[in-house]
Amino acid sequence: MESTQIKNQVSPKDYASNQEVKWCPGCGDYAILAQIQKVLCELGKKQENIAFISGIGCSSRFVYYMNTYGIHSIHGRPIAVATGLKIARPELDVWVITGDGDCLSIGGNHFIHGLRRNIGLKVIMFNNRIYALTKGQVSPTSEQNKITYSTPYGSIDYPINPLSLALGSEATFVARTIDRDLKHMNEIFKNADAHKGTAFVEVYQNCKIFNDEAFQRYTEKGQKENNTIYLQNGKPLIFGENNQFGIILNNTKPEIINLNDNPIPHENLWIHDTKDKTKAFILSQFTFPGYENFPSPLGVIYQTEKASYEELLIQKMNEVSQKRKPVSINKLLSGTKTFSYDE
Amino acid sequence: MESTQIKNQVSPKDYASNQEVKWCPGCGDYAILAQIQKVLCELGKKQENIAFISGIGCSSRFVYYMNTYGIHSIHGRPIAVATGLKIARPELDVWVITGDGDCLSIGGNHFIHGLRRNIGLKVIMFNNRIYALTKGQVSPTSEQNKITYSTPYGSIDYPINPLSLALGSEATFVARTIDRDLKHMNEIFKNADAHKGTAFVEVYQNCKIFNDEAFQRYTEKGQKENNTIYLQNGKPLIFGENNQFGIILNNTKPEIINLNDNPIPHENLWIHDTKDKTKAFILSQFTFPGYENFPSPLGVIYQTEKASYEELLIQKMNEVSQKRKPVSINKLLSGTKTFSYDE
Amino acid sequence: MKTIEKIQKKSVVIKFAGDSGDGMQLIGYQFTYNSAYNKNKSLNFPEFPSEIRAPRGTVAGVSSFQLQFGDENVLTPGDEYDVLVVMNAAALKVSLKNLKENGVIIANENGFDLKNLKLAGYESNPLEDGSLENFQLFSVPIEELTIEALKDSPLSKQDKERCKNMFTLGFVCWLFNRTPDNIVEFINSTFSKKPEIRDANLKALMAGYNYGETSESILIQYEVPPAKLGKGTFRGIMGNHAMALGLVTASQKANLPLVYCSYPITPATDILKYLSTYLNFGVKTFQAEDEIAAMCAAIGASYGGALAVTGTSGPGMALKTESLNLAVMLELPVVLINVQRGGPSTGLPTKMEQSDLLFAMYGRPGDSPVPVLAPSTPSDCFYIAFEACKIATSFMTPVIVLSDSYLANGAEGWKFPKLEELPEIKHKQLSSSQKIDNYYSYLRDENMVRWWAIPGNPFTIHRIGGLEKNPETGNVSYFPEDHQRMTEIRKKKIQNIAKQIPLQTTENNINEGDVLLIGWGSTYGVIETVARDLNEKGYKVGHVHLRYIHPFPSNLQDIIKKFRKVIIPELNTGQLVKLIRDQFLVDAIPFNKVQGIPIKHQELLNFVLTQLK
Amino acid sequence: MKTIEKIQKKSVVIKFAGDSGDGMQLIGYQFTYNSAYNKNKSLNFPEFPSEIRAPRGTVAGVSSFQLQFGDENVLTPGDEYDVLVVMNAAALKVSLKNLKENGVIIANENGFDLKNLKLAGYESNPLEDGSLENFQLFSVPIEELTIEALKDSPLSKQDKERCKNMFTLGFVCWLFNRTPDNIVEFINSTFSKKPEIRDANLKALMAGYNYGETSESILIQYEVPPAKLGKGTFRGIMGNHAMALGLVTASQKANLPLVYCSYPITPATDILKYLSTYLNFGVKTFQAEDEIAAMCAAIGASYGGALAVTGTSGPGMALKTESLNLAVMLELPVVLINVQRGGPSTGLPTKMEQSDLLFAMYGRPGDSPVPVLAPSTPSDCFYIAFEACKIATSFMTPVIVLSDSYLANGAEGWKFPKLEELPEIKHKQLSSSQKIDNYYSYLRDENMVRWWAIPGNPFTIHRIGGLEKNPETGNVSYFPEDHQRMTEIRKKKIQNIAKQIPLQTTENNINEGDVLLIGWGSTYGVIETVARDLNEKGYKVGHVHLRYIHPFPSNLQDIIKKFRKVIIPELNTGQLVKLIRDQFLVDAIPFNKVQGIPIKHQELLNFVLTQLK
Ligand SMILES: Cc1ncc(C[n+]2csc(CCOP(=O)(O)OP(=O)(O)O)c2C)c(N)n1
Ligand SMILES: Cc1ncc(C[n+]2csc(CCOP(=O)(O)OP(=O)(O)O)c2C)c(N)n1
Ligand code: SF4
Ligand code: SF4
Ligand SMILES: [Mg+2]
Ligand SMILES: [Mg+2]
Repeated sequence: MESTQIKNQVSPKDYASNQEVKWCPGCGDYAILAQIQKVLCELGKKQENIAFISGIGCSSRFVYYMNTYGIHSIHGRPIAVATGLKIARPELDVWVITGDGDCLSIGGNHFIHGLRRNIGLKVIMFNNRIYALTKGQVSPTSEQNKITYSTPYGSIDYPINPLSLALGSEATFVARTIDRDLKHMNEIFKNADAHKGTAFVEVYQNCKIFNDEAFQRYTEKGQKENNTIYLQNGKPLIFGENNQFGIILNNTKPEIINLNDNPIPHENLWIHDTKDKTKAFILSQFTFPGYENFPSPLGVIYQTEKASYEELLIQKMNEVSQKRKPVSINKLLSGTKTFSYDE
Repeated sequence: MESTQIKNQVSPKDYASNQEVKWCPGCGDYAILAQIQKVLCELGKKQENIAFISGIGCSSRFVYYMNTYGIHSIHGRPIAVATGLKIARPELDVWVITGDGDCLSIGGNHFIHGLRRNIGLKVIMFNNRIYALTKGQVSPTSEQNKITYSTPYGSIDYPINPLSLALGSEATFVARTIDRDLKHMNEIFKNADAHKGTAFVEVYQNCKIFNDEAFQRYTEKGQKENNTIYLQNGKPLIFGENNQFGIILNNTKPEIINLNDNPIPHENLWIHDTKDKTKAFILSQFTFPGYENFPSPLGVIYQTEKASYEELLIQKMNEVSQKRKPVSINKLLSGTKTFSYDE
Repeated sequence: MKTIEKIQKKSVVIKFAGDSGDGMQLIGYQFTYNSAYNKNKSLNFPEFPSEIRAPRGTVAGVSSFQLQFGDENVLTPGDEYDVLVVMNAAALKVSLKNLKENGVIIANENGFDLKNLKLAGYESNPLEDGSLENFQLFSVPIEELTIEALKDSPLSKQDKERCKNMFTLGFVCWLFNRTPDNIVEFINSTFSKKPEIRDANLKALMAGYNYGETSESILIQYEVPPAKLGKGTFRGIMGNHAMALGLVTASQKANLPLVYCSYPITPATDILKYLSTYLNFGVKTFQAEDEIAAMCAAIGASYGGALAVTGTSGPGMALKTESLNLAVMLELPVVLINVQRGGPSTGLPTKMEQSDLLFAMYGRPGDSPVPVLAPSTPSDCFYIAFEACKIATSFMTPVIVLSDSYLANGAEGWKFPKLEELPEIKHKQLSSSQKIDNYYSYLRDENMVRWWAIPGNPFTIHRIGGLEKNPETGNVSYFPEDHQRMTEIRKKKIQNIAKQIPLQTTENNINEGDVLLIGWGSTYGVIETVARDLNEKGYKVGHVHLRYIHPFPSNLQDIIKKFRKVIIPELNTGQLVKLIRDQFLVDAIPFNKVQGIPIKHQELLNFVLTQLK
Repeated sequence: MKTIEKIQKKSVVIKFAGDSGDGMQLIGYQFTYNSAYNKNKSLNFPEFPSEIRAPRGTVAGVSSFQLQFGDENVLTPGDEYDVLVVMNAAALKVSLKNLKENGVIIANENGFDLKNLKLAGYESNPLEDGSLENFQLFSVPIEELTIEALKDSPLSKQDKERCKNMFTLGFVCWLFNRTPDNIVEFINSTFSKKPEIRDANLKALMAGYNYGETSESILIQYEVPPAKLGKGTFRGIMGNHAMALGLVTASQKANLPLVYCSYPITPATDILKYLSTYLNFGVKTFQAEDEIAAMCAAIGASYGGALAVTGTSGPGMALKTESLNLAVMLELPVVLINVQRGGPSTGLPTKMEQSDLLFAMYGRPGDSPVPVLAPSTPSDCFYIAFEACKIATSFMTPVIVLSDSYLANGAEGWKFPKLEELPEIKHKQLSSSQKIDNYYSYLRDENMVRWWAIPGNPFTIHRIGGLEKNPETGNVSYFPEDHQRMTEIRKKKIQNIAKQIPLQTTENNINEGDVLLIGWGSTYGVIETVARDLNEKGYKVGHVHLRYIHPFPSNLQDIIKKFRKVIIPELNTGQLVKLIRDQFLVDAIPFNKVQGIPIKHQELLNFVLTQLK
């Protein structure tokens, strides 16, 4: 058993369980695990007040590696399980660890309803665009025509867009980060932690064995600079190895400008506004059909303030308890109308 | 049994089964049923080539009232059942009849995946914003704070937005109509029929018993004119009892203009473009948080051309069959490597 | 002043039948409570169409409420009725076949106009064509009289007409020589905010009562003796309501907050309805997106330390199959209430059946033992719910409760308990600061039960999951011996429950003899009545009614051995009978019925008699 | 030229063990086919970690492949092995315990360096410390020799090293005096597009073979007689592959397009993999969003007239519970393949178990009878799949097939049939223009089977649904008698299947005596071996192996009656035994094992012997 009594110096290690980590060498999951442990440590969270809930998949093994409370549940259901936990114990930090298949294929219904309820869960989706644990079949995020174990002639499914789907599900926090950028993961996870209500974070994660280099364009020097854009609230949309590209938005149509040829002032560029849902919806479609040559946005794409499910629940319970003068359980059992027999 | 041999004059009646319709007097479902029968008749469809698949709910009883093939399946699964039928028989017209609970609550996962695959189903969702068959509990489309059978102190759930969700699920056809406007239903159902791939139609439907007048603002003379806007591709967004309101879009922010006070030329108004997904996303949010005082859009909100799942499937099968020289089943059974024993 | 013949009866069966819109269920329940109020024991059987509103006046649209009341021997709603009250022609059409010979018909004349007769499929008016001459027909223009009585009321004609059910109820009260006081109270409290409606209903009620007093054509009155139920204070209660109360009470007794996660489905939805009004008892209700989410949320809530419960019916239960298995592996307490209905699939949503027993026992992949309990009467739902919570939290296991739509909607007088009178619930939960030496997730006590360690406690941090584990560490393990041992532990732990539950007794105190009737669930009343009848006739017939089905009470076999024959009546094609035959190798004889309605006293009696030959 | 001792053996058990990355499964299967090629009967048992890549060199990371081959009496992978091949220290650590006394160890010296020894938890090197003196140890620097042999190859050192499994395989071929021709062919075809890799593998293979010829230290060789399998043409086949072939073949025979709807899950996914390569046979495969959608899509496809099949394992099967009940109510043909694994819940995803039988029988709300079949060997998966399609489409019912991970991954030589040799499939589908007088949805033939009327036919337009119906019209009905009759029809229809299936026979032709062993599924081999052993010892022990579990063959009871005792060995805590006890009231004795591994020949033998006392 691992306890956490009087520690003088807490370190990320203290958030790691005694279980041997069993992912493949080179798996992106390692980096995500390390960052989350680091973040919890830096935020000074108490292990006993944290629960990690996962489904089934390589990513979902995550839970066993944390020195916190946790459930390695069943495929597709972690958000539902976590919802029940959060309802019972609103004061806990409840994190959901899930995969692209777990979250978006079999788990899709809980995903959209978790988001619309805005219940205080931190949903971290490891997107490796493949079913890894089952040895490599297409997932809902796999690109069309992908040749896999279950699609020897190429898949005919159109991929789903996790960020668009989240926005369409009334999400209040939508972000993307990537396993290879440690600092960025750190920042995004902290933002997610700070958000009230459901925080959804898509993490591009490389599966070394079944979908290696799926995100190469976003991770390799010489490519990533032109294929990714780091979003910051209030800042203009600029990217490229030497910030030579800017993005403007005329009405609803974004356009990439080469600032070298056409040095327009930054304030005239698209200024990122995390509160603007419509712009967020446009950003969410970058790299997807119609926006193929736009960079992949990393960072907080959308965030808004909205009472969380658990807040409303507690509020409602207090209201009612005040209204209805506390009755005893015995009063409840007898009800309003009783009959007495005397023989 | 009802057959359809040599008819000289086909009428909507010929699309009605011999079953007594058992909805409540005044239920909006009657009008939808009548319109769909009319549409099929007007399109000259053969009853035997049509299948209606429904889930469970008042709305789902629909299937029994059609003189076509059909399955009254289980709660939340009609899209999944219909998908299998369409895969097996791409040439059939397959319609899905579903309710707001059936489609968006228990059926949410099949909804988003049906849309993303763009399989050729016509999904007609009867949205009465309530669970009617079970006598009135909140549905995912019920407004917050609604007092129902299961929420005596008001519901704390935020409603889901069916049109936004559909757009977030990569839908290729998204429309809304309303039970009280027969001509409009007729037009929209015909558009849906003509669309290749999944066509999603939300129908505002009045439940007389458990959620009466939920859509009064959109149906009653003196109210509907200012609370609804009829969309037509290429036409400006204008509404109001005497077309006194127009909508403009500055960047991503729509604004209602009183044309009497401020008669700006129509071409400067927001011109509806069914192909513009971003604008569609804005329209989908009308009447929802942030857009409360915008009218409810009726019509085709978004439509795009994309190969349907069944098209891609057939194409793939033909490709492969051409590539791989037809082998006999016996060849398949023997495989490439056999061993002969002679004693 | 007219002279009235007083008919003495130990019990009476009455049926109210009318259109869905006529408010038959309402007066049925009010008359049920009135019976309790007048010290009569009673049981009822409501029937309504599964369509929300089947077309008015049609046979499909008939809604009815059957009730037997009388002395303490009343245990069923009865087979055939003494009195039939019909509000229209369709109601008569549907209900006449089960009216006793020479029984009384009270018919609303106004419900027999040409339109109604046609809709019901009558060629001629049965009230006039003499076809009812073998019955005592009282044809009363109830609608007319009601509207007449309300002539001064400001209500619309339609609203006045709607009061006809109260007129009917008032008249029936007079017929049984009952004071309608409790009904008056009910009307006052229900319509306190709508004075016109309140007054109209009260007027109609009294008008009906007085009609009995004055009408020259009604010259009989019934006198039914009070039941000897012993001293005490009673209330009227329905099964689903009792179930909800049992859960709240258990939560208070165990001092665990109740979290009820559910998705609406007939006939279980009322449990959600009742519980959602108990927020002030710390009850949290969660209407999930589907039954899978409901069950998973219950598991999450349980992990968090709540008393987690989920309720549903057949199709919903089917969807919980996979997540229930997770609860089995996690060894977390969750109570699953299955209010059974006719199946398979959507089946007969509003009809009664007991066909989910084998599913409860074996309805999961893998070797997955789960306790199964079943209430036998509406009020027993309270005790079974309480017991289920007790077993779940003290043995760290999911528990399945099998109710059914008959119990759910059945009402009876209930000598309700006080919190103090109920047994303690010794659950396994550790306080958030409690320390356990060498704690690990699957550390067990002498009964093989693991601790209920919950988040917030720094000394019991652990992870659990659906994969197999090593019994000594709780860590994931695929080693052959570990799976063998964990499988045996899961099995043994559930078997151990048999040590804690009461020994089985026979309901009628016949502990040996010719035939043993073994039943479970809502068939209690009819089986017990048949047993008593046969005992009176001198047959040695015993009745065992199982409330604990898995595990069986440890002495069940001893009881079975003492009888020559075993007969198992069930509302399915034979499910408990399979368990008994397999476990005890006795040639138990099934008596089955799958019609969505109760077993009739006569049909079971005859069957047992043939077996006694 | 060295002189070699030739050891004659009727059968040999060999185990290949190494790191997940060492390609043990591949050489295992190649050696299996090589055995068939050399006319040996064989059975294998592969074991691999459920993690994709457990850490290299660790015990958790060991992947192994056990194989018994020899004459026609080989029916199991064997208990203890004669020859153990280990690629590293961890492999030895895990596998040594089941090596026969004085058995042969072939160890890759290079897998025993300090790092490996430490990871495996050895203090000292077992290859040197004498701890293996009771065995014949051949310590070979396989890695070194492989790289040496490939010195001229352009491949990277790492890639060369990866060829060490081929070296090993080559050497083993020599050890058993086998020509590696089929392996050469395999390498040629597999790497035809990668010449360097092809050549390296071939070189390594031959190097290993020649090492046997030349090495001075290896002075034994085995000679195993060919099996008498009768004249014919054979192929090697694995269970999941046979299952896929059975489905395609049935679809061709029945002339119905195959639609396979599935969601990936171990160990069923391979069926999807195989079928997805058969597009050119008109096979449509659909990877659904979850198992519920897969089952529902299958129902839709079946309604459209396709041969609809869905495959999964425990947790996925659980999710199909509700939709399976819909298929039961619709009376549509759907074949459900459940490749069982260790449960409950996620359980032991890669381990074998037979614990879903009661779930298959009773795992649905309501009275919901569904036929259940189970293959007994890898190649039998073909015939059971075919049979399931036949029953489903000719009786208009869903059918459950219970395979398991042992059959799924097990391989054997198979005397495959020709399409012409297979029975006709007389399904109930009406052509799109076929007219039936007074057709309605639930019109039935003399066997109570309804017609399979499909969209496109103007003469059979109809709607069906999950609600109960009237047998004469197919329209929704809640009338008591209708539910009773439909329930009985659904039950009787499935019972009628017993008339069409072959009578049960005993595997070993002992039809009366002391003990009858009744088994089902993948335990066939061990039960039959034990029975034959005991028969040789003179005991009258019979072996019934059920391929049709529901309904049972009609003569099963007659067979049971002829034996004094019945023993039922199962890889669960006792499931078939419950069905037998309930149905035949015999005191059948369970023999159970739930360890995720096969029953050992010895353990069952001993158990039966004690029962024979
Ligand atoms: C009900 C159920 N269906 C299927 C499976 C098999 N399964 C386990 S993980 C998985 C998908 C894993 O993909 P993903 O969620 O993307 O996680 P990853 O392994 O890629 O991290 C599947 C299909 C299961 N365990 N349970
Ligand atoms: C698995 C399952 N869960 C729950 C139910 C009960 N049920 C039937 S219809 C329904 C919801 C109906 O609402 P909606 O889909 O909006 O249809 P409506 O009746 O409003 O037209 C529910 C919860 C069911 N039949 N099956
Ligand atoms: S299979 Fe892929 S995702 Fe899974 S552990 Fe290995 S690298 Fe990571
Ligand atoms: S309950 Fe509502 S939705 Fe259902 S039939 Fe009646 S009016 Fe229509
Ligand atoms: Mg993945
Ligand atoms: Mg609805």
